[in-house]
Amino acid sequence: RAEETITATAISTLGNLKYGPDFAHLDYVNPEAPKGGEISEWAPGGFDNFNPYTLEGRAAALSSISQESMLTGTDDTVGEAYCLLCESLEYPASKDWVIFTLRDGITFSDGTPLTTEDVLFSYEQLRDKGLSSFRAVVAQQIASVEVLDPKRVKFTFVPGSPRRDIIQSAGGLPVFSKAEFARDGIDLAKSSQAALIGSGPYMFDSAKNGRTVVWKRNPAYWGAKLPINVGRYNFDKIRVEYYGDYQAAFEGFKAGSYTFRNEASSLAWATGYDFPALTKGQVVKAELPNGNVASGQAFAINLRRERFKDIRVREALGLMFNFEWSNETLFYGLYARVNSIWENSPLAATGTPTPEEAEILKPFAADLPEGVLTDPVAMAPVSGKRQLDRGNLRKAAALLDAAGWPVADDGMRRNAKGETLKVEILNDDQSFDRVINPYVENLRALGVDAAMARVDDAQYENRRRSHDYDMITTSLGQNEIPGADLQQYFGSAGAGDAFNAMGLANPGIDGLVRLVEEAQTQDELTPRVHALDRALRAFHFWVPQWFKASYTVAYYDMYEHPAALPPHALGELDFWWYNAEKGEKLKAAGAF
Amino acid sequence: MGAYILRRLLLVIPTLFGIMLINFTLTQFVPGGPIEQIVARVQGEADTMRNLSGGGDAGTQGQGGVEDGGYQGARGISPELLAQLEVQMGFARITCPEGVAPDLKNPACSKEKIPAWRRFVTMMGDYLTFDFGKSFFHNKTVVELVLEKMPVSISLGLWSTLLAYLISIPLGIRKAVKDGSPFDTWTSGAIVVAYAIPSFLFAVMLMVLFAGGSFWKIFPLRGLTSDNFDSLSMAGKALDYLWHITLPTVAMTISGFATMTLLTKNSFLDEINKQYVMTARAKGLSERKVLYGHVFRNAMLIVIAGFPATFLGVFFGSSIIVETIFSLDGLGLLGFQAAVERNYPVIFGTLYVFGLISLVVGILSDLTYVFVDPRIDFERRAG
Amino acid sequence: MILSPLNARRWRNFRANRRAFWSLVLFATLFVLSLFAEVIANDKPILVRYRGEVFVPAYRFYPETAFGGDFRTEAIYRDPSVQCLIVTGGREECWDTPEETMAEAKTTGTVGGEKIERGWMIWPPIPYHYRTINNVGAAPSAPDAQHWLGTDDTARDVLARVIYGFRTSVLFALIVTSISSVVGIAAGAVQGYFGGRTDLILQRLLEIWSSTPSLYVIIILFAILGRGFWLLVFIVILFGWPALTGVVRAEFLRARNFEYVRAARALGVADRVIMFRHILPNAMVATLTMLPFVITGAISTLASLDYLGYGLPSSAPSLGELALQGKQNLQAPWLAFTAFFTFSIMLSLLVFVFEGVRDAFDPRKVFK
Amino acid sequence: MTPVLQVENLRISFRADGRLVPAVKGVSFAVNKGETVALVGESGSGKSVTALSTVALLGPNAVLEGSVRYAGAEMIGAPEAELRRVRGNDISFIFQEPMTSLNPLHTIEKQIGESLALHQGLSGPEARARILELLTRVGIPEPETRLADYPHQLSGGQRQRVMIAMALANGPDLLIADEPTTALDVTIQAQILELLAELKAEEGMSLLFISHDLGVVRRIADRVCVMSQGEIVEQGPAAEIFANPQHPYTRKLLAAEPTGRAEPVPADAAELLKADHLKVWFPVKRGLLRRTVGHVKAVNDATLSVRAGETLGIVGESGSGKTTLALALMRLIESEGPITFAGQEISHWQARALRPLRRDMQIVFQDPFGALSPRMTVEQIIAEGLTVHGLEPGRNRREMVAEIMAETGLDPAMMERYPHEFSGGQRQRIAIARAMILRPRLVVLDEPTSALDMTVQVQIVELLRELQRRHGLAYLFISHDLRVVRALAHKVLVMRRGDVVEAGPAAEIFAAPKTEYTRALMAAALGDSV
Ligand SMILES: Nc1ncnc2c1ncn2[C@@H]1O[C@H](COP(=O)(O)OP(=O)(O)OP(=O)(O)O)[C@@H](O)[C@H]1O
Ligand SMILES: Nc1ncnc2c1ncn2[C@@H]1O[C@H](COP(=O)(O)OP(=O)(O)OP(=O)(O)O)[C@@H](O)[C@H]1O
Ligand SMILES: [Mg+2]
Ligand SMILES: [Mg+2]
Repeated sequence: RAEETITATAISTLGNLKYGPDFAHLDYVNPEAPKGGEISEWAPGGFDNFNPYTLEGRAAALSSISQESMLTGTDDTVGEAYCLLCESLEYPASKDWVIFTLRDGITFSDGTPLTTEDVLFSYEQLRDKGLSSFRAVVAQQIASVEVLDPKRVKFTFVPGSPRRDIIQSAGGLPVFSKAEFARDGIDLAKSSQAALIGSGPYMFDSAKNGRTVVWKRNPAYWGAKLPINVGRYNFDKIRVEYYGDYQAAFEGFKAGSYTFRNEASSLAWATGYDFPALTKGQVVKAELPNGNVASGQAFAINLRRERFKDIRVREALGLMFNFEWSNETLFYGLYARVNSIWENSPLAATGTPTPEEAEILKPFAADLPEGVLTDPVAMAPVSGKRQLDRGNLRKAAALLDAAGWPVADDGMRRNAKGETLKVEILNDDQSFDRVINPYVENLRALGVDAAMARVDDAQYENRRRSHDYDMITTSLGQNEIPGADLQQYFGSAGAGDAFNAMGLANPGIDGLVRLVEEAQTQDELTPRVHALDRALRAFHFWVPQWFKASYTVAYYDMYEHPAALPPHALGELDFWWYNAEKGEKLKAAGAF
Repeated sequence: MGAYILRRLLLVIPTLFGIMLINFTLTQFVPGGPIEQIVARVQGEADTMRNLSGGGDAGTQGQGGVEDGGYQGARGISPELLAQLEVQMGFARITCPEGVAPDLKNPACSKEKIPAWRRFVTMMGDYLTFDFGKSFFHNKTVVELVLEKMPVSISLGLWSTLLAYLISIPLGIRKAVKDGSPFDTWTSGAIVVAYAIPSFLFAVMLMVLFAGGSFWKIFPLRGLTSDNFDSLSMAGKALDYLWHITLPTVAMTISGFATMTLLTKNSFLDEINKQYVMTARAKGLSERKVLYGHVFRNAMLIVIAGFPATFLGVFFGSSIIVETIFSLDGLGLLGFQAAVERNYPVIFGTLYVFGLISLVVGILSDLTYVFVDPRIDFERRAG
Repeated sequence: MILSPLNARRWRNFRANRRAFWSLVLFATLFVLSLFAEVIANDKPILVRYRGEVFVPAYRFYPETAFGGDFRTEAIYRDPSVQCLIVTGGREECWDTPEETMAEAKTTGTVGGEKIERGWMIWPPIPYHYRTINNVGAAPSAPDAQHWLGTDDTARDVLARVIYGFRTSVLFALIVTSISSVVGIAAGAVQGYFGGRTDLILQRLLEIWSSTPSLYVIIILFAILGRGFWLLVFIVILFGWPALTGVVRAEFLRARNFEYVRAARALGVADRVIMFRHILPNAMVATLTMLPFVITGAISTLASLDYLGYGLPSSAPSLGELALQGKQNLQAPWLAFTAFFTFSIMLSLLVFVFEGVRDAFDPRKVFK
Repeated sequence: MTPVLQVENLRISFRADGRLVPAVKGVSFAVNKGETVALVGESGSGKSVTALSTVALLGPNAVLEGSVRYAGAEMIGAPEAELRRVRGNDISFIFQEPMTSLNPLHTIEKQIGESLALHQGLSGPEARARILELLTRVGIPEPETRLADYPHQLSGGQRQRVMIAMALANGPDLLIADEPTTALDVTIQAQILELLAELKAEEGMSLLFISHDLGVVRRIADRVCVMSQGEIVEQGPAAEIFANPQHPYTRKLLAAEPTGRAEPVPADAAELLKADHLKVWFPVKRGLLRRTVGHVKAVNDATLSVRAGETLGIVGESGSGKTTLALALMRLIESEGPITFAGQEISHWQARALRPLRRDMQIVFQDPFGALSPRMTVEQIIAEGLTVHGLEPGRNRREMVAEIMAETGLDPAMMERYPHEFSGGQRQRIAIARAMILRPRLVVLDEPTSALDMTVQVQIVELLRELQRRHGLAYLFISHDLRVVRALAHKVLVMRRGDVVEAGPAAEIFAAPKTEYTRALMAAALGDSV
């Protein structure tokens, strides 16, 4: 039965495409950006491997920069994929298969042509030898790949597998050079001492002592003129310097050993940036907007424990975490509070439910906490400037009293059986101590028998996987096009999984998740996600933490970027460029 | 003596066996194993060195630095993979019916855990033939890994030990001679203060002051050699090497010589008034000759005989902290990382090799006792 | 206490070394003071007078309700509301407007026109406990009038932490060192003195023991028993005692050949006595020299365990944790400096004390 | 002509416990070129200290006043470099206690060679030849085999001879010899004295000679200074002093001589100690692996027995195995052959089992300095045996210690001192006191009187005799001083190169020695007075 097939140069999950077939360049790039110069960044530790597709060793930074795939995304869209290696793609409405047609003249960096044989070979490699997680995905989705002719390759999908972004998945697989693998005897499952070649804009340049790796622009890059690549990949070289120690890395930056730094530490950002190069104006310090969904970092409360089954207990615990104080005292005011699973995006629910949301919620209301249909969405509590907020303390005390945890004569809260309300916060990260300790103090003031347990990584992992904790820090944030992950994170099916840290298993949530997964357009999706967000937050299973809505970067004043950055990436390696004039001036001034 | 040495050499075998057995047994009880590590890695969460290298921030997960956006696997890990990992790491094996190739996908095959004692026996068997296997997390044999980290450890160990001895012994002797003088007092103060500086703090201070971008940039920040090392002349190479090794060595030595200096001083004080020293003086020997020629050997039994052990200590233990701060890849870091990652082949392999070496060094060290003081023997002495 | 003439002579000799003597006095004073840390640095008053009754919060638990508050949990004395309650004798106004009410009570002696039964509190000189989280703006905050040594990265008072940390560290070190050096010296002495099979076997055991990865043992025990002070003491003793064994063994191997040992044997002196009365005093050089370092070494072990994340809980006051913070907060030098000064003062004092002890036991030492 | 050494009003005191204790209270004397001056006197009177002060060898706790001039140059307060030039080259020393004066970790060759290299620049074969020559001259047999030995492998007399060889190596202008022959048998002693005389004659060497052996002094000294309690009480030409002593102390000294003979042992006295064919061989180890290449047959075949109340004198040339025999009998070194003590065969007893026996068998070591724990006070040292064996629990330890100290001629006030704060003779008496306080049944005395002046010797001999009479003590008395042996011993055992060459009742052996060796020995020792 001949099915109607669709032929296109791009595909989108929710049906909308920002760029038509004839766009000249991406909106956010500077098409006139000059080529040249070098940008350098740092990475922690060291590397001893150039194959990022294996668990062995530590792969050098950007080891996969050379590989391209059929489709590619852009930094100003979500769920949209545009042809890169492919000239066009062809698929039936059912998305049971897809045929990619390769562009002409694609070559690997060694000059050999890239053919469909390579595509097939890459698929086979990933299927048989790739990282387990990759393998799992590939096996669950792709039934077979066949080379139809030197230009066309067909991916057939496993019947019944979710179809929403299956083509993007298949089109996102990297393409290796079959010839190279055969020639150099490369095994994808093993670490490699040489970088894998690819067809991409950058190729391996040099590596030294396990401390420095340099990638250079391929001057003969086949795709330099493609509209999607216009104004991108402007640096001649990308250098990554490795440091064993954070402080050493920072010193390296101050001394000009590398030139671009994405500061991760709020402490350093607030207090460390007063070094000579900066005060002399050689270094630019900037906060650039970050439009990504927040990671949804939070303490998850383990609902598998009997004493946390009462929502009042959970709410009381949440009241005692003083974000305002933490932000001012510990983070120099750099962070914002996470309130929603989809914080920092339009998908976050606000205020009282809209009628549409209420409609979506209604069938599940019986399984959800009271008031989701009517009350404003649950927000993280706000505290005063004092570390221990008396108002919140009073509220929390009332909640616990009501939940059957009155204060005994020793000042600790005990239930009818005389057990104390034990809360152990599991932590493996020394830098989190300063956040958790004050929280523990507050909980103790409430009469809760709180403590922090710091364990080493392996043990942490062990306990996390066996759900042996009361509270744990986890990231619950979701994509802008939420998909299968939701099951893992919030579904009852995922309750045994490590990602569902709180062990949520609620038929109402399951239903909502299914609805979200089934959404076909943005208009469908948004209210459903809002409803889900509302429902989830009503459970108070988390004590949300914080996020940073901007990139805090510092760089030597010779790089430039388009005035408006795309929402989803900083893109310093992608579409920033080098201002040779400024660079020369810095060099003359002896900045590095 | 020959018999004693022979006996000691023979005893190396059961000792080594004991060491391995204890360690192996212990690891059976350590929570979390290499599989958990792999799982954590797959989920992009394991960063064993995070706490050590510092600078992580509660605000954001990860350390910053360049972001590798190119490749992300889906989250989650399949039971099939777990099984496969277990087989790969030697915790389990696949049993299949006759004539079927071992393959987990084949439903006829099943996975069977290998009991701990059996694993231990296999391991010891391999070790007897000096086959130490491969690291779980590297495509390298344990031997290769160790050899790779050797230069750093030897450099740090050698120089800092040497420096410590070269400074402390003469200083200690001088202090003994001038016991109670102002010189004695202020040097005591100085070495004690030097000792009191926590080494990690000192290393960072050195780095910020002498290698960083805010003060004096005199020394390099990282590594053992420059990038252009290979193109340097012989002298250039030596200089370059010394230039790199200076700060780490200083950082490691600073706290090292307090004990040694005071030990030297006190040992000398104990000997310096003995009768034979008077004899030596009566011969008209110079003070130097008296101190170094006569007193030294009598006083320094402990210091001299301790040398091999001290050296080994610095050499194997190195300083994880100094190594991280100066981005040096040494055995200290390897060992710590292996321990934290539960990388058993590396743990046991290094343990075996180092155990062997240190047992032999132990014998040598005992022989130096006899060499230093011929009256010493190790025979049983009925009370 | 009556000293034997010899010990009296040693004591005199020790006193004659003024540096050692004053170091001992200073160290003892600091240590004894730190034993009373609860009344030196605490976020609970030493004495409270409320409605005519006297309370000792530093050492006893009182719920807030005892002072007319509404929580049955322990009163938070730093809280303005609680302070107000105490000062005003439990007036309800304190719940909502503590500052104003207290100001009124203090100036006029009345609240809302009514006379109050005025209470008071006596605070320790440092009104912070080591766990007290303060409100200081950005942490770590620099030294100022409230926090003499500033606050650490969790906004806790550094001085309070140093006082408690000193106590913990010194207690830890003293316990660990006294036990592990006694065991270590005894083992080394037995090995060196008897030699032969005893030596061979003990030494092998020692070799096996000392290559046991303490990190794993720590992890295992922590996982089973939970993190704690006594567990760490136990573990550090467990792995610390061989430190002195080697040198003591060497000294004994040598000294057992000396003529005076033979003389003692001829006298019929028991082995134990020969070892500890005749040889040990002459083999003590290394031990006495190393002891202060073993003591501070124990503290450093604690510190580096903290550094690696296997030490005391991070809320516990420890000098190691402070040093670590110093490293991570180079912009807040008071942390590093405090850690460094505490360490070096403690070590210097100990080194000087033990130098004095060595001298006092040295028969040939001349005292002017 | 200026004297080689001129000592004027020399005062020496020791700082102890903040006080100054005077040891030498203003002595003056001179040694002229080629002259031999003997310093004699009471043990503890300051002879050694005076000698040591000449080239500033006293420890830091000594305070010196007065003047010591060597060849006209002031030595007190002289710069170290100047002293160093003089030491060893111009002024050589033979220390009183050879047992502890050699570096324990250097071989004989190295110790002697060092002086040669330092002052004569000799090294290699030349030096070795010279060393061998020196060792031969001081009477060490087969010196080649001894070069690689360490001091602890030598007998007391051998060590003393090494000291002498060292001192003579550079042909000094002035030799200060502090009791240089105490551990030597008479034959060797004669040989050494001969050697000194030769050197004096050939090279005009001056000699400051400290000795208790007045016979020797009379033979070699030109002039004599008599010291008592830190002062020179009398000095003058030797002949004059000996002929016509002025000072009462001198008279007392000259008159003192151990006299009398041992009282006969009761016939029914039980046998206390017996040894049959006792043998002690020391392995000789060489090379890196310290392989055994041969044996020193220190005691080859010794058979002896002692009854309660009896004294067995053991004599023989230096290095003949006397000390070794004594140690073996006391079960302090391994030996072969049965040893019976008080009827029990103890040669295979464990140390633990022997311990209770120890209170009954005591030993006074040849090297008293080495045998005293350096960090114990004399009180502790002497009282230790009492504590160990739980003796006399009722009595005050300090009193008992004071008593025995007084009996051995020591001032009980010195009880709190450490061993190094005594003179050689005092230490020897401490060792005797330590043994005697236990009132044992058998005491081995290894050269117990070598460092004692005649008056004290007499006192000690009397003490021993008294104890024997009262408590029936048995003694094994090792000495080179045949006069003392004759005064004390019932039986005598003559040793030579590890073998017992002759044994029998003292009177018989002294009267009619059977072997040639014994005869020679007797002649040399008692020559004039027999
Ligand atoms: N280091 C010292 N400290 C204190 N007193 C000492 C010290 N050395 C010696 N004396 C004392 O000085 C006095 C003289 O000692 P010296 O060694 O000169 O005696 P001597 O005449 O050589 O005796 P002997 O014949 O016993 O060797 C003795 O009373 C002794 O106790
Ligand atoms: N530990 C030893 N190792 C090797 N040889 C030794 C050892 N002790 C003693 N000797 C040797 O044994 C021989 C006998 O020594 P011993 O000390 O018994 O002599 P002695 O008769 O006491 O002599 P002296 O009268 O000189 O004290 C000597 O040649 C000596 O060198
Ligand atoms: Mg003398
Ligand atoms: Mg002898």
